[in-house]
Formats: sequence, structure tokens, C-alpha cells
Amino acid sequence: MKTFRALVWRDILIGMRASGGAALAAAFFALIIVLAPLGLGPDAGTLRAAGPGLFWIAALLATLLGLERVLQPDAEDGTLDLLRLSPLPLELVALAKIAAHWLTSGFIISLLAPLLAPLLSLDTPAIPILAASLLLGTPGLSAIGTAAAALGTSVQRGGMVLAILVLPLNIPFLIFGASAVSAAQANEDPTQALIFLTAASLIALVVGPIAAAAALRLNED
Amino acid sequence: MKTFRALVWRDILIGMRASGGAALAAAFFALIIVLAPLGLGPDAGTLRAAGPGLFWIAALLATLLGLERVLQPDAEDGTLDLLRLSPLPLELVALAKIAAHWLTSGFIISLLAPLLAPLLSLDTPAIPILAASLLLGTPGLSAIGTAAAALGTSVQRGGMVLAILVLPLNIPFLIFGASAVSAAQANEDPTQALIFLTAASLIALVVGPIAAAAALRLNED
Amino acid sequence: MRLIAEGLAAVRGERVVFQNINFDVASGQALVLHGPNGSGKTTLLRVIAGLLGMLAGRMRVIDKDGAVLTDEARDQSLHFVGHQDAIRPQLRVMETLQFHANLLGAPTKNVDAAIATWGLEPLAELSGGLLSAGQRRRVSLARLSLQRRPLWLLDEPLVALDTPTRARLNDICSKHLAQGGLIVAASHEPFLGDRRTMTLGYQE
Amino acid sequence: MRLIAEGLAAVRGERVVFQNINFDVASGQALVLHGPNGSGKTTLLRVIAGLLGMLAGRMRVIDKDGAVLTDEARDQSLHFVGHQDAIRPQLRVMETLQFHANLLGAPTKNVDAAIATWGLEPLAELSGGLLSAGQRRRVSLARLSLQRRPLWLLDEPLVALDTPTRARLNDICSKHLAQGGLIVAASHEPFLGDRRTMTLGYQE
Amino acid sequence: MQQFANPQRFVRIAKMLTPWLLGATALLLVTGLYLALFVAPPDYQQGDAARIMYVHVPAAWMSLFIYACMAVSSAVAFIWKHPLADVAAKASAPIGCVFTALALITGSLWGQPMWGTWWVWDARLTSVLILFFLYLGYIVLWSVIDEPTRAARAARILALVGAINIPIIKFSVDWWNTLHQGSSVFRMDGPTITSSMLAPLLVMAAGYNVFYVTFLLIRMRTEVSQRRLRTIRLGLEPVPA
Ligand code: HEM
Ligand SMILES: Nc1ncnc2c1ncn2[C@@H]1O[C@H](COP(=O)(O)OP(=O)(O)OP(=O)(O)O)[C@@H](O)[C@H]1O
Ligand SMILES: Nc1ncnc2c1ncn2[C@@H]1O[C@H](COP(=O)(O)OP(=O)(O)OP(=O)(O)O)[C@@H](O)[C@H]1O
Ligand SMILES: [Mg+2]
Ligand SMILES: [Mg+2]
Repeated sequence: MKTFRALVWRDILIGMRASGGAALAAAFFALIIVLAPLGLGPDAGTLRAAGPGLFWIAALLATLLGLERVLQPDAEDGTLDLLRLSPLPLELVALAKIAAHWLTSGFIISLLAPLLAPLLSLDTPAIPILAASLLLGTPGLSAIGTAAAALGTSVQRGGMVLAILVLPLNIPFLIFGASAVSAAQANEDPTQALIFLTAASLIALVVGPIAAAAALRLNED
Repeated sequence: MKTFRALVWRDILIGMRASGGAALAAAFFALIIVLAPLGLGPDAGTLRAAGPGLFWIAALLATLLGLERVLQPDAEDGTLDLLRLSPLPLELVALAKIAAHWLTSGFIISLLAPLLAPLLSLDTPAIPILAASLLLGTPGLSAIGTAAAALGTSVQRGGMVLAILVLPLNIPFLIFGASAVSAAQANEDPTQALIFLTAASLIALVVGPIAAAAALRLNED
Repeated sequence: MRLIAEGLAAVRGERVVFQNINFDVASGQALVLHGPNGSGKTTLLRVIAGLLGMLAGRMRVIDKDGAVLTDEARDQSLHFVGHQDAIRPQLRVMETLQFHANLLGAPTKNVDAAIATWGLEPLAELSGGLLSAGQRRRVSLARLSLQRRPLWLLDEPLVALDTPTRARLNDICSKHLAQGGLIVAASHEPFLGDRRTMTLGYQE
Repeated sequence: MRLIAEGLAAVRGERVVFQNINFDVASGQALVLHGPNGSGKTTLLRVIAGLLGMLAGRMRVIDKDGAVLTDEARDQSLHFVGHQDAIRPQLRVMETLQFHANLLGAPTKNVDAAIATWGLEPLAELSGGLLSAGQRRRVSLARLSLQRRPLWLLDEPLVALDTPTRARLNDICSKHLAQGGLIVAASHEPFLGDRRTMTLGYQE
Repeated sequence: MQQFANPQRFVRIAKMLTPWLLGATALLLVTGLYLALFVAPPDYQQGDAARIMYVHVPAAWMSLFIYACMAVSSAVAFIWKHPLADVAAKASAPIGCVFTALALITGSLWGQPMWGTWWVWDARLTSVLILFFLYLGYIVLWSVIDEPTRAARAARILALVGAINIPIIKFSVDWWNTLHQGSSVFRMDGPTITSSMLAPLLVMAAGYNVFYVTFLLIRMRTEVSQRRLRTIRLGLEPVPA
């Protein structure tokens, strides 16, 4: 447990001190939301309709951004060898990586989103649903992404391409997330979409670490 | 000249073989465009209105993505030292980096965009304008980005954050680019917007390499 | 404790790097691997650490009661110090060692002792990115002192170290052997008075 | 050609790493830098190469006609082989050396000669990421043979090399000196029979 | 089991079977198409457009079935390290990819007259699109890793993780209210479709299946001989299984 915490903390520390980390994901997210009206034109109706989708697309892209730094540097500088030799099971190592990635991306984004909501003319009742959907959904995105990053470490010439290959797995998150917020905007009940979103997240959080650990063991060659 | 070509070719080669490169930027771009209807809902009217902006936002983000790999690895593995000792002036080194980055991002994207246009229900007359605006504008984005990346190498703890700081400089490209395409969709004349776009690109292509070279010289400690 | 290898063979990519390697190292003994570049010294050390699969052969670590250790138990009774030093530029030396202690499952208080053993006091607050080549190596060797483990696997430990530190490494290793430890090391220079050496073939 | 340094001093970050360094190396001479880890050998080599600014002092490279070289001319009359090897995992050894030849402004046909000189033929088609430690070093030393340049700056050139390659490096350096070249090298081991050494102070 | 474990024997047997299988494929597909286009009655609601069904439905079944086969062989490769299991999974992927594309294309061709649109983002359609991406990803993964042993291990993981999608596709029509209709053949309580329509459907399905087996064997044979060539070329001793 102590090792687990130490691992999460180290990744957060590096993320904060190095190129970007939490700030990077948050800035990227904010940027997409700020740029949207510039690109789409300032019509409140269009923005309001596009809002839920834009927020979720932005979240997807922002979590994608940091994935290359989740495991690649560890593989390059030998830390991965030490992780594999450590008493902590690799599944928990993967979970720690997921946690650190989420805390520096999805979590920050969820806190940031309500502040940015007015920029896209989001209805007030939809704002807590936006935050909730991001909080519930982004852990799943981090889990899928980390599993992809783990596969990436074993691919000499693959890297982020893999993350993009796994992005199809993120589509359900986008659909459920955006439809929860849209439902709230239309005064409908977002519960069902949120339940599906949570289920997807939970599945990803169970399967992701197992797949990531299997991929890390793969380096045994 | 031969050195210049060799430098461009090497970066393209590494990009193609390593994590992503051309494929990455293209896939990222395509992904944003494919995800857009998922998030925004499939209404053709909304998509058509949002289309030009979405394409340009996607282009901005896709060029941003590869910037970390333009100079950071060279700084880390000592290639930058050799570049500084080489007879090629650092301004030309920077220009070569810009060219390689553009060829593996903006250029590919410009070719890809017309194929993706139907997904966002873009009008047929707007499609060549979309391609033209991307071809004219993205070199400027690469130039600004490379200058930012050069600054990044001299800042121990900066990296991509700088790219995001420089993104405000990219806003004019977004505005002129999107409005050229929108004008074409509205059967208006896109020439003026395209001229502004080209001007912005040219300025960036002149100032960018000079700024980047200055930033690289800064490492002299 | 004993480390016994029989008929080991390993491939890297498409090439058989070595074949039919046999050795038997017991408590208090050191084995120094020599051989030309690319002959598979690093590969062999990684195979022993379980970081790389072997193509053929058998490797056993036997504890003092004669029982064969499981893979997990083996992982926890060895230290691996390779070419790569697992030092991140963003972390201070102190933080790096604390993290390594955590990974080993060692109490964090051992960090101070390790810092003292390797003379890292003046560097403790420096970021990893600012260290000189030899300073990095010292930080990475300091892992050895974070937790007592019997089997040390050292890949070219002398590289980049200055003369006093080489002597210190030699002392620390000799003491480790005297206390019943085992060392397998790769080196291009004489190491540990070359107690027992094995030369890997020319395979290029 | 002559390399003359007078009263050199350099800072890294907040620290004065060395001060008041003087030397004078002429054609055919080698200077080997010794000194503990962190004493500034790497820093000094980078200052000589012009990659790092100096805090105080003066450094001149004088050609055989007695004229002081400009910074550009100096850059083009030296080879710098540092700790970092500028080898990208995605490029094959052959491609890496071709790229380095281009950077030096040397004709690409020299690559084959360099490969032969350093015994890299079996590795030419291997990706950089697959090389062993010593093989990487050899590729990076092969830069020396891509173009004839008088001043060689070598940072711990012996590291990771096997015994035959050490001998080869020694021969190549001796030949370079015999042809009127200059060498400034940092090393923790005896190098070039330690013709002339300078020991940097203890600064930790 | 042991006799198939030997790749040489596998190649021999596969070679022997290939002409027969090719013949059977041709026969079944021709019969199936004839029955579908000329014998089966037009649908009382949809008219002749419903004939797309005989191409679409079995293709959709195959897309699921082949992925399931890939997942199972990957699991076999994972657990028993059987040398042919990875080869089977690798050889299946492009065939499955083609069937998925066929299901998507015929589905959206059918969607235009039936739903008035080529495409909707409902659960069934979206999950099949994801399946298509997974096939592509699997193929790309094999191609980006040079060493077959390593690529095989990475691909296994992707195939197994992606298998989650299969039940989602299968049950999406029950879990969510979608435009796409529910199952009428593979049901607990037996098929609910008239036998005049069921017969051509089943003949087509059989034809697709034999097609799959045929090309699977051909592709596996090439793969096995390519690997042998590679081993010889690189001067490796045969790796003990
Ligand atoms: C691109 C669009 C479509 C896709 C991706 C798609 C996908 C699928 C899949 C995966 C199945 C197999 C389901 C199973 O085995 O349980 C299936 C079956 C079927 N589809 Fe589609 N479909 C599409 C469009 C359509 C349309 C437009 C129709 C007609 C209204 C249709 C009618 C059917 C029928 C009748 C079945 C057989 C169900 C059964 O009896 O088991 N599909 N489709
Ligand atoms: N994927 C691969 N394909 C072919 N050869 C490979 C591959 N990976 C590694 N090699 C080769 O395997 C050998 C590995 O050698 P290893 O790193 O074990 O050498 P070493 O004895 O430690 O050498 P050094 O003294 O230089 O450290 C090298 O010759 C390397 O070129
Ligand atoms: N920003 C900084 N702040 C403080 N100290 C620094 C900074 N950057 C470098 N240093 C210190 O400057 C010294 C640089 O030493 P240098 O790399 O030149 O040593 P060296 O003699 O080559 O050592 P080695 O034998 O280990 O290669 C080191 O002691 C290092 O810790
Ligand atoms: Mg080695
Ligand atoms: Mg040094």
C-alpha cells in the first residue's frame, strides 16, 4: 500500500515538475473549449447544442495527450525493470499509473469543466451533470489509455499509434457522457446514461490493469 | 543544401518509424472529425455550421501533438550539440525542423481533409477551399510550434506548456482559416480570408526560424 | 544461497546471443563476466534477474535450506543495477532514492544510510537532470545499500566512477561477499580482483 | 594548430565548477583530464567546444599560420564525442552515420570507411535501439573517422568498450596525433599512456 | 491434438483439404445466392429490398464468429502456448475484417430504404463499427512489431480485451432500444422466421463458414512456411515448443 502510494505520488510529482502534467491536460482542455466559439461562430444555439459533445471530445483528447508519458519514459530509463522486480503486483503498478494519470488529467478536467460551461452556453442544470459525467467517465479513459500505453512499451515502433487504435474503445464513453449532459439540458433524466457510463468505467478499471500488466510482462524478451 | 535535405529526411524517417509521426497526426485529425458527429449529434445542419471550425480546431490540435518530438529528443540524446556545431546555420536547422514537422502533420492533414469533408456535411464548393486554407495555413502553425519547442528545450521544466502559451499566436490562423471555408459555404468570396491566412503564415515562417535559432543558442549554459 | 545455471541460451530479436552457459555461484562468491561488446553480458544478467526469458536451459536460486526459490522470492532477493539508471531529471536525488526504497519495499529511513555510504550528501537536493555521469552512477549504485539482499547483479558498475568511488565500491562488494552475499557482475575492466571470471564468446 | 586556454572558469547552475584553468595543447599533443566525479571535466570539454559559455578567461584556437580561428571555423575543426551518443533507436547504424556525415558536411562515401575502421560491418543494418552499450559507443566514436578534423574532444571514450576496441581506439588516436592532431580527453582510466594529464579539483 | 501441433503435418493436411474446401465454398455460395435471389419469397413489408438480408445477416454472424475464434485461439495461445494458435488468430483477422466491412456496407445499404438513413449512432451499429476498428487495430499491431513471437504476445492481449465487445454487439439490441431488430434465429425458444426464408439464410451462412475455413487454412499455410523460411534465413535453430 505504501509502495502504491509512493508510485502514484512520484508520477504526480514528475508530472507537475515536467513538461506539463496536470497543467498540460487542463490547459489543453480549456483551450479546446475556448477555441470552439472562435471556430464555430458565436451563435449561442449552435454552441449550446454542440456543448456536451465538445466537452466530451475535449476530455477524450486531453486524456490522450499525457499517455505517452505514462510508461514510455519508465521503459526507457530502466524504471520499468525495477517495477517488474518490485513486490508490488504489476496489476497494482498499472492501477497506480492509472490513478496518477487520472489525478493529473480527468480529475482536474472535471473540476475545471463547470467553470468553462458558460463559454458554451450550457444550461445551469446541466453543469453538475457535466461534472458528474466527467468524474465518473474519465477514470475509464485513463484505464484504457494506460493499457494501450503498456502495449506501446513493447512495440519498438508503435507508441502512441496504439493509443489511437484503442480509442475506438473510448467511443462508448463519449456517447454516454455526451448524452447524459444533453439529456440534462433537455430536462430529461440523465440517470440511465450515467449508469451506463459508470458501468463502462468500472469494466475498464477492472480489465485495464489486467491487460496493462499482461502487456508489461510481455517485455520479457 | 544537402545537409538541409538530410536533416528533413531524417526527421521524417524517425517520425514514420517511431511512435506515430505522420500517421499519428493524421489519425488524430481524422479521429476528431469522426468523433464530432458522435458528440455533436448527427444533425446535418449543426454539423455543416460547425464543420469549418471543427476542421481548423482539429488541424491546430493535430499539429500541436507532434511538437514535443521536434526538438526535445535531440536535446536529450546530444544531437542538438552536433546540430549547433554543424556548419548549417541554426536558422536553417530550425527551418528544416519546421519542414519535417509540416510534412508529417499539416501537409498530410491537408490531403486528408477533403476525404473527411462529407462526414461533416461540408458543401462541395467549400472542399477545395478547405484544402487550400489548410495547405496555406498549416506551415505557419508548424513554424510557431517549432519556435515554441525550441524555447522548450532550454527550459528544464517547460516543455509543452510553452506550446500552449504560444497557442494564442495560432488563433489568427484559426479565425482566418475557418472563415475562408465558411465564406465558401455561404457562396461568398473566400479570397480575403485566404490572403490574410497566407500573410500570417509567411510572417510565421520568417520570424519562427529566427526565434527558434535564438532559443537554441540560449542553451549555451 | 546458491545460483545455478545449466545450459542457458538466450535470443535477442532474431539472434541466439549465447548458448549452453553453465555456472554455479555460492554464498560469498563473485562471478565476473568478461567478453567483447555484444557478447551477451547484459543479456545474461537480465536473464538471471528474470527480466528476459531464456530460450533453453534452467536457472535456479537455492536458499540456505536447499529449497528452490519461486520467481517472486528470487525477485525479492536480488538487486539489479544495469546500464540504465532509473533517474528522472525532475526528481531530486533524495526523492529518487526514497522512491527506489519504496519499490524495494525497504523502510525509508534506510535512505539516509545509503546516502552516507555513497557520499551523496552534497547532491541530495540536486535534481537528477543536473548530475554528472559518475554522480548518476553513484545514485544508482546506492540502491544496493537501501535494503540487504543476497544476490547482486551489476552491469559494468565501474563505468564513470572516479578512483575513490571505485575503491569504495570494491570495499562494499567485498564486505557483501564476506557477509555471505553473491555477486554476478559484467565488466570490461578488472573488478573485485577478478575472483572468478567467465568469458562470453564472440558472437557479432 | 594550438589550443590555448587562460584563466578559464565556468558555472553550472549556481555553482562555480572550476576556476583559473590554464593549458596549451599544440599539434601532436594530447591532454587527458582526470579528477573526481563532478569536478567539471565534461563541463570543460563543452566549454572548449563552445557549447557552454564561460564565466571568465579566454580560449583561443590558433591555426598553423598563427591566426586565431573564429567561432565558426573552430566548430568546423573539432570533433566532439560526449556521454550522449546521438543515436536514435529508430535509425539503423548506417543511417545514423550517414546523418552524422551530413551534419559534419562530409561526403557520404566516408561512411563506409568509418564503418570499416570501427568494425561496425555486422551492425550496419541494426536499429540503434538494439545495440549493446559498447556497440553504441563504437558508433558514436565512428564519427571521428567521418571527416578529418584536427581537434578531438573525447569525454570518457573508453567507457563500455571491450579490450580489442580500446586498443583500436588507442591506435587511432596515436595515429591522429602523429598526423598533427590534438586531443583533449576526460577519463577515469589511463588513456593514451597518459601523455599529459591535468587533474581538476575536488568540488563536490 | 499432438498430431496437429506439428506444423509440418498441419501443412500437409491443409494442402490436401484445400481443393475440396474451395469446391464446397463455391457450391454453397452459388446455391445460397440462387435460393436467396430467385426462390425465397419477397418480404410482405419490405419487398425485394429484404433480399439484402441473405448477404447481410450471415456476414454479421461471421464478423462475430471470427472474432470469437480469434479470441479463443488467443486464449489457447496464452495458456497452452500452442504454436499454431497465434497463427490461426493472425490468419483470421483479415477475413473477419472483410466480413465486418461487408456487414457494415450491406447494413447501411439496407438502412437507406428501411430507416431512411445510411447510418445512425445506435448501440448495435456503433458496436459493430468498434469491432471493425478492433480488427484493423489487430492487423496493424502485427505489422508494427518485427519479431513474430513478440507481436504474437501483444496481439493476444488486444484480441482478448476486444472480446468484451462481442457480447455487447450480441445483446445491444436487448439492452438498449435500438432501431436495429432483435435476434430471430439464435434464440432460446427456437427461430421465429419462416422456413422459406430460413433455408437460404442457412445455406449462405454455411457457405460463408466454409469460405472462412478454406481461406483460414490457406493463410495459415503461407504463414507457417514464411516463418520457416525466416528461421532458416536467420540461421536460428528451431525454437523448442
Ligand atoms: C450498418 C448497419 C448495420 C449493422 C452494423 C448491422 C449489424 C448486424 C449484426 C452484428 C447482426 C448479427 C446479430 C446477431 O447475431 O445477434 C445483424 C443481424 C441482423 N440485421 Fe443488421 N445491421 C445493420 C443494419 C441493418 C438493417 C438496416 C436491417 C434491416 C432493417 C438489419 C436487419 C438485420 C436482421 C434481420 C438481422 C438478423 C437478426 C437475427 O435474426 O438474428 N440490419 N445486423
Ligand atoms: N532485436 C535484436 N535483433 C538482433 N540483434 C539484437 C537484438 N537485440 C539485441 N541484439 C544484439 O544482441 C546483443 C546483446 O548484447 P548485450 O547487450 O547483452 O551485450 P553486452 O555483452 O552487454 O555488450 P556490451 O559490452 O557492449 O555492454 C548485441 O550484439 C545486440 O546487437
Ligand atoms: N544547475 C546546476 N546547479 C548546481 N550544480 C550543477 C548544475 N548543473 C551541474 N551541476 C554540477 O556541476 C558539476 C558538473 O560536473 P561535470 O559533469 O562537468 O563533471 P565531470 O567531471 O564530467 O564528472 P564525471 O566524472 O562524473 O563525468 C556536477 O557536480 C554537477 O552536480
Ligand atoms: Mg552490456
Ligand atoms: Mg563527465
